[in-house]
Amino acid sequence: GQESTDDPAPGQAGGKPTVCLVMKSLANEYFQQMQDGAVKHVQERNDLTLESTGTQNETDVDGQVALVESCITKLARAIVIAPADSKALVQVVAKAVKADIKVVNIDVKLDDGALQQAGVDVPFVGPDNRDGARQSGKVLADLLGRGGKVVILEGNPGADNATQRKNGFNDAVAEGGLTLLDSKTAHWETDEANQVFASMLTAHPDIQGVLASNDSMALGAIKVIQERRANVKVASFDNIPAVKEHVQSGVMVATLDQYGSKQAADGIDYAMKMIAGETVTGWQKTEIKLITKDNIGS
Amino acid sequence: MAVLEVSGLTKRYPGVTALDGVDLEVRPGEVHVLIGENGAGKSTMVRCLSGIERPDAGTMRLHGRPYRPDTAADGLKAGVRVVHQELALLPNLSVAENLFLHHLPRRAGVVDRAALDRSARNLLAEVGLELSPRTPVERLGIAQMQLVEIAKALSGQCQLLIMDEPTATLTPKETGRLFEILRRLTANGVAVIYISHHLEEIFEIGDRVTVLRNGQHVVTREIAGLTTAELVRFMVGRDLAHEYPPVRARERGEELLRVTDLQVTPATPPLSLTVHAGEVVGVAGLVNSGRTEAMRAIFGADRPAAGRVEVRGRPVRSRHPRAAVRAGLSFLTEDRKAQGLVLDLPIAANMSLASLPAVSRFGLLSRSAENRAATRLAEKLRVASQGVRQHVRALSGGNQQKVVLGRWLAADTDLLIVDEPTRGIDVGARYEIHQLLLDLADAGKGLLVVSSDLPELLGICDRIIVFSRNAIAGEVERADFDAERVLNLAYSGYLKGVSV
Amino acid sequence: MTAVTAPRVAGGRWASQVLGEAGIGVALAALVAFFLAFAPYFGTSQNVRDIMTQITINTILAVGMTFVILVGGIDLSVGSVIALCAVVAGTAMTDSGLPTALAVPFAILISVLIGAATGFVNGFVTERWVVPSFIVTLGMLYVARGAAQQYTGAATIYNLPPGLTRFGTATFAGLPAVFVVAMLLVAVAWFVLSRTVFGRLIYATGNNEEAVRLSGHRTSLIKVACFVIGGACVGIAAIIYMARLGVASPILGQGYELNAIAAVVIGGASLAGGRGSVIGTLLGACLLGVLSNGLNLMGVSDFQRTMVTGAVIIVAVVLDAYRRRLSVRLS
Amino acid sequence: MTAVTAPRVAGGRWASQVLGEAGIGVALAALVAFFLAFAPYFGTSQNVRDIMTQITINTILAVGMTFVILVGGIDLSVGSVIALCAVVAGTAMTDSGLPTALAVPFAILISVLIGAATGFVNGFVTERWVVPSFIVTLGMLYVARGAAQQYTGAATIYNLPPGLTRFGTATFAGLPAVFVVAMLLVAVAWFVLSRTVFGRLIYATGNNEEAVRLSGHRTSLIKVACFVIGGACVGIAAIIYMARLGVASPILGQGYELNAIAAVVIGGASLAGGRGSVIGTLLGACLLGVLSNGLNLMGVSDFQRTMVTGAVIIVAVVLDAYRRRLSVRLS
Ligand SMILES: Nc1ncnc2c1ncn2[C@@H]1O[C@H](COP(=O)(O)OP(=O)(O)OP(=O)(O)O)[C@@H](O)[C@H]1O
Ligand SMILES: Nc1ncnc2c1ncn2[C@@H]1O[C@H](COP(=O)(O)OP(=O)(O)OP(=O)(O)O)[C@@H](O)[C@H]1O
Ligand SMILES: [Mg+2]
Ligand SMILES: [Mg+2]
Repeated sequence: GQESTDDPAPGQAGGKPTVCLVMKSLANEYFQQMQDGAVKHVQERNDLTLESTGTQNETDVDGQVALVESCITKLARAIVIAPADSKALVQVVAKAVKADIKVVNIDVKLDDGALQQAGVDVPFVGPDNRDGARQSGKVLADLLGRGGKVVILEGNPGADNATQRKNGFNDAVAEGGLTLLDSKTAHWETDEANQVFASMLTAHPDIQGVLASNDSMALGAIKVIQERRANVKVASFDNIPAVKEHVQSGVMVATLDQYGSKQAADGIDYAMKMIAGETVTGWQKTEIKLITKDNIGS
Repeated sequence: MAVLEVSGLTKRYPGVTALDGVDLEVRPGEVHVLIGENGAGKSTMVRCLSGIERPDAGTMRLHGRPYRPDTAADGLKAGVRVVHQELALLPNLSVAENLFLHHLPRRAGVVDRAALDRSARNLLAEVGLELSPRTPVERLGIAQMQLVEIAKALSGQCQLLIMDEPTATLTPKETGRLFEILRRLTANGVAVIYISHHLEEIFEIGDRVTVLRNGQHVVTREIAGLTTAELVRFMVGRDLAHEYPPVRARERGEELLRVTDLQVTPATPPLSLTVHAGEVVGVAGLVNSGRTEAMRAIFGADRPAAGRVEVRGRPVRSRHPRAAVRAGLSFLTEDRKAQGLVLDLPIAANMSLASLPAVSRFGLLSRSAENRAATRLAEKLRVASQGVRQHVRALSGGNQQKVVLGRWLAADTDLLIVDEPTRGIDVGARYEIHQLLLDLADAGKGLLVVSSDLPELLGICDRIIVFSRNAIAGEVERADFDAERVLNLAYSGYLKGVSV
Repeated sequence: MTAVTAPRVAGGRWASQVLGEAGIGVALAALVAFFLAFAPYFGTSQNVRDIMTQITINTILAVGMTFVILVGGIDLSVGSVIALCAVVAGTAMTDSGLPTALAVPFAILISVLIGAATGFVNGFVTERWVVPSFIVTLGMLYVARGAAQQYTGAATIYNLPPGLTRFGTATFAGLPAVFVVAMLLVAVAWFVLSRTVFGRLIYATGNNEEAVRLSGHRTSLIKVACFVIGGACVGIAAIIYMARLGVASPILGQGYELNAIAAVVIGGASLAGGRGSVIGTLLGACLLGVLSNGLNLMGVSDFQRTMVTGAVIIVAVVLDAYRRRLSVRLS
Repeated sequence: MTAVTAPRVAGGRWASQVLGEAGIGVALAALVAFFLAFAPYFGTSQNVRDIMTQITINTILAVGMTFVILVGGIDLSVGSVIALCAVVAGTAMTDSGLPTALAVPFAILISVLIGAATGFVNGFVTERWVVPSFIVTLGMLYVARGAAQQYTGAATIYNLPPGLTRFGTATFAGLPAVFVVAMLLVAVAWFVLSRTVFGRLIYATGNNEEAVRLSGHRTSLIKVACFVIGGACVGIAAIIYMARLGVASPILGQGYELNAIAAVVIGGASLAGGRGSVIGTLLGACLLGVLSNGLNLMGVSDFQRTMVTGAVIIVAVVLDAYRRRLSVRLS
């Protein structure tokens, strides 16, 4: 999904400005959707050339730095970036800003302190992960009632969205008066979540709910629940197609759609505004939507 | 005062006492010969003296001072230099670096290449190797490697020089050269421990001899006044009537192997030879005369550049050993460790490797059949071991050689190519191996025997093909056997313009 | 026995035998004892079944890896190849339009074939051009991963046939069915390696290839066959993965290669080839599985768990090396 | 003495020499030519500087890895150790309260020491108990990663001294300063390996350890020293990482070990030890860096990029093997 620049005019292909979309691993379904949405949107707009790339895996920080460097070398007019790390990308983003390239941050917010230290200000277009997790968790809390016993499956330790979702779940736990029995990482992975949750359930047979930081991990946990015919409900995050059946069947009481496909498109819109001379700063929140049995359709 | 006094030296390995309270005294300026059957404990003694192995009991004194080396470094520091039975060279490194590995000439940690080359050239000249010091060792033939090994031991100061079968792969010329060097060293007071299975060498170079049997000290004697027969009796505990088995007249049968215009490389001359059923054909030549390369090419171990190999009139088309084996060829390699043995498998598995169909059915191995076959062979070859499931790694050098030979006996092919078959084998066992080869010939098999031991070839062959400078310089029939004649042919290729 | 030299038979032969065969078993036993004492619920039958299920995939991969390592090779591509097998076979199951009874066997066949094919490529390139398998399979790691992603466009495949996923949770004589499959594979591999001519040639080739070649065997063929076997095992593991988790995604399997290799090496195999056993591999996989499960149960924090895992791996091989030398001395 | 041993006179020695030394250079040149033709901006000076910066870390790691691999070892822990070095040194810089002029050298020292210490542990355990370095360093991979995470509680350290990050973007004679550091390291390593006695002993030990021991050297010491050097290089790379990216995070460096090993092996080293050169390693690192950069510039899709990377790695070693045999035949 990229149009290459045949025209060597710097940053302008056929008179259209070149915008780089730099993603995390496209092997992740979520980012794939994001990219597809962006490509479609750009076709509709038809006033820019999009070059989109992603890293080999989600933690490939310096791979992503190299991608941004290539964008700078290619003299792109703007860069829309979903950073693999909220701090490690700041230095190269600052380099881009200083090269007079407009930068829009999507998906995970670059760290404010780090941005400040680097002396740059980059607008953020993205969802409120914490609030989303809180909403998802609240559905579970309402269902279980006060004192309901739950566990959290966390994403990669240190990853920003993982931290925020965990915080959001914790908010829901506190607000709903739930009892948190355990909270562990399964590194976003189905297989690991399956193993980790199996042990959790062995150690705490009275678990009533799981707060999973993404759907892949939720799938691993649901397997255990089905296998042991346990009465455990899951609240999750991402809304990938694979969880639909589980939402319908009622095992998964909630997941959260953050409209990834729209996020990059929005980011591109802002980037174009900035190219046109507008000043954009701060957090432009994007839409999130709680998905439950009631609104998932069939 | 003795250079070395050893008393009560004992070394046990799992299941075996390799040295059992052995005493040894070596005087300055003498060549002290150590002999014994395969597995008698000679190399174990060497390993203890050089610091590679720690003895379980006993004491060693060097120049009257207690000597307890923990590592090879300690041995070297004490002035003990060793040529081990197995080559210990670094194939990727140059000859010069190998020679001086123990102490590379350096200036501030940096290798002084000029000095290295200079010293290396001197050493090489001393042992008669005409090689560039920068040649990587992996390019050398096994005999050249052996000479490098010897040269290595001669570099630097030494009080006690130990040589464990240094001449096993050498021809008389190099051996003679080595003896000159040894005489020069002993004249300067250096003591030498010399191990060999070649009894004639012992009489030529040795002053005193110590005989080991089953890890025990049998006798120590002045060599002057000893006879070969006495020596053999000390070694094997019985009399050996003859050095070589009697040669019976045999019918020369059908032609088994015909090699026509075989070129090992595009640059080497074409070779042609034939071997008939019931015939023992020797292959003589000087070190690096190209015998091993020719045999490898015949067997398909290396791809020949040109030429035809026919077995029983049918061409062997493929250039893989598999085709050769299927056509009925066997090949005993000269380098048992690199090309022969599977060190971490038992004796039985090594012996069955070329005859697996015989000990299996539908691809399933029958261990009992394998063990039976191996036991039979091991008895025939008198392999000293703790049984056929013992790993080959723990065997003595000579016994390892017997195991590889056993593999090809088990394969029972029509034609055997054996390259240095008795390398490192004791006199008693050598007689048996010769007998075995002749028995095979009696049974109608053809044999191609490569050996650097000319008396051996003269003793058992019907015909000797002589290699010189990668070409066949001539053939000698049994009726015309004469050492001088063979040697003249062997030198012919190197003496340009001189008529033979 | 060919007693030319009377061998002095030493005692302790039996002790050495037991210790030698047990291999890493001692470390495993110690670990189990520790967790029985300190990890709650560790010994419950539910948890034992969990462990069995959890080690299944790594065991299957490690069995295949044993063949590769025995001939002196290594296969870094298994983590990617399992993803490739899974997405292709998963798509075949969900999209082929065949009835489940046909679609599943068909998918299994495809998975095993793809695994075997990548194994063949790995082995062939390694042998034909005499390059290190480390680097060839590293290349394959990337190729297979990219191919898996390209094939599904990063999408996770779900709604797999219920027949398959039921098998993933089924039990057989009280044991998880997938575990039984792994044990069958272990048994077959053990038989092949220790009782057949092919197995003998594998050990011999890993030990001294030149000697085997000169004995008239096609060592290249043997080595390529081992890579193919390794690949086929990956194909089987891919099916088990889907049966167990009900999904297949192109990012699955990252790092599986290191786990499989670790199991083989902890099980006593030599990376230089020629030494190792499938029983050792099984014990190695058990050790890793028990460790991870026990630490999870003890509620050790993620970071500490990572550290402890590393430390136990090191201590286990050190203990094993110690024990091995001890058993040699005893014999 | 007459030539009883007839040495082969070799023709074409020179040609073989050149081809042999060039090593993977031919494949690299082909790749560069390809990208010059098809990847826009590839040849711009900006991009050349980009490439230099991008290969710096892998080059430094690979130089250290060359030492380890030359003695027949392998170090899988570099990816984790670089993280450990970075977070500890990063913390030292930000929290030590020392003025920048002191804090930075102090942190460099700490980083190198930690790297060297883990290298020592790797080497020591490997040698002392005669266990495969593969498994020891795999254990260290986990231990160091866990320790790094534990140390910062998974937090990323960022406000590093501006002096350091300025160095990360500084140029020296038109070249990125960090790249100059890497080249200096390459030069030193080249000198040590090819000119010093220690270097000869490294090659010799990798070649035939037993023979070197018989020559009276303590091969264990040599091998441990190589692990320590490898570790120290990781410590240096950690500093470069921080200078370049301005952060230190406990999850950085995942998979770096495979890249470093790949560079060394593509550069012609043998994993069995005894063969390889630091120039080859540099070329290997360049090949990987150029490949990744060129594909980025060409805008190849990620999945295809992954596949192409794998394919090029394989093709490069196959070409190299081909060429090497050609050069042997010429000689
Ligand atoms: N590492 C070992 N482990 C077990 N047994 C060993 C080991 N090395 C040698 N032996 C045994 O010790 C005995 C003596 O072996 P040694 O190598 O000293 O014999 P040798 O006299 O040198 O024989 P040869 O003439 O064949 O070289 C043999 O029985 C051999 O099997
Ligand atoms: N691997 C090799 N590379 C290059 N040259 C070699 C190699 N091996 C042997 N040669 C050379 O080939 C020639 C013939 O060696 P070959 O081993 O066939 O001799 P040989 O008559 O069997 O002698 P011996 O076995 O006693 O060394 C020698 O000049 C030797 O240096
Ligand atoms: Mg011996
Ligand atoms: Mg020869």
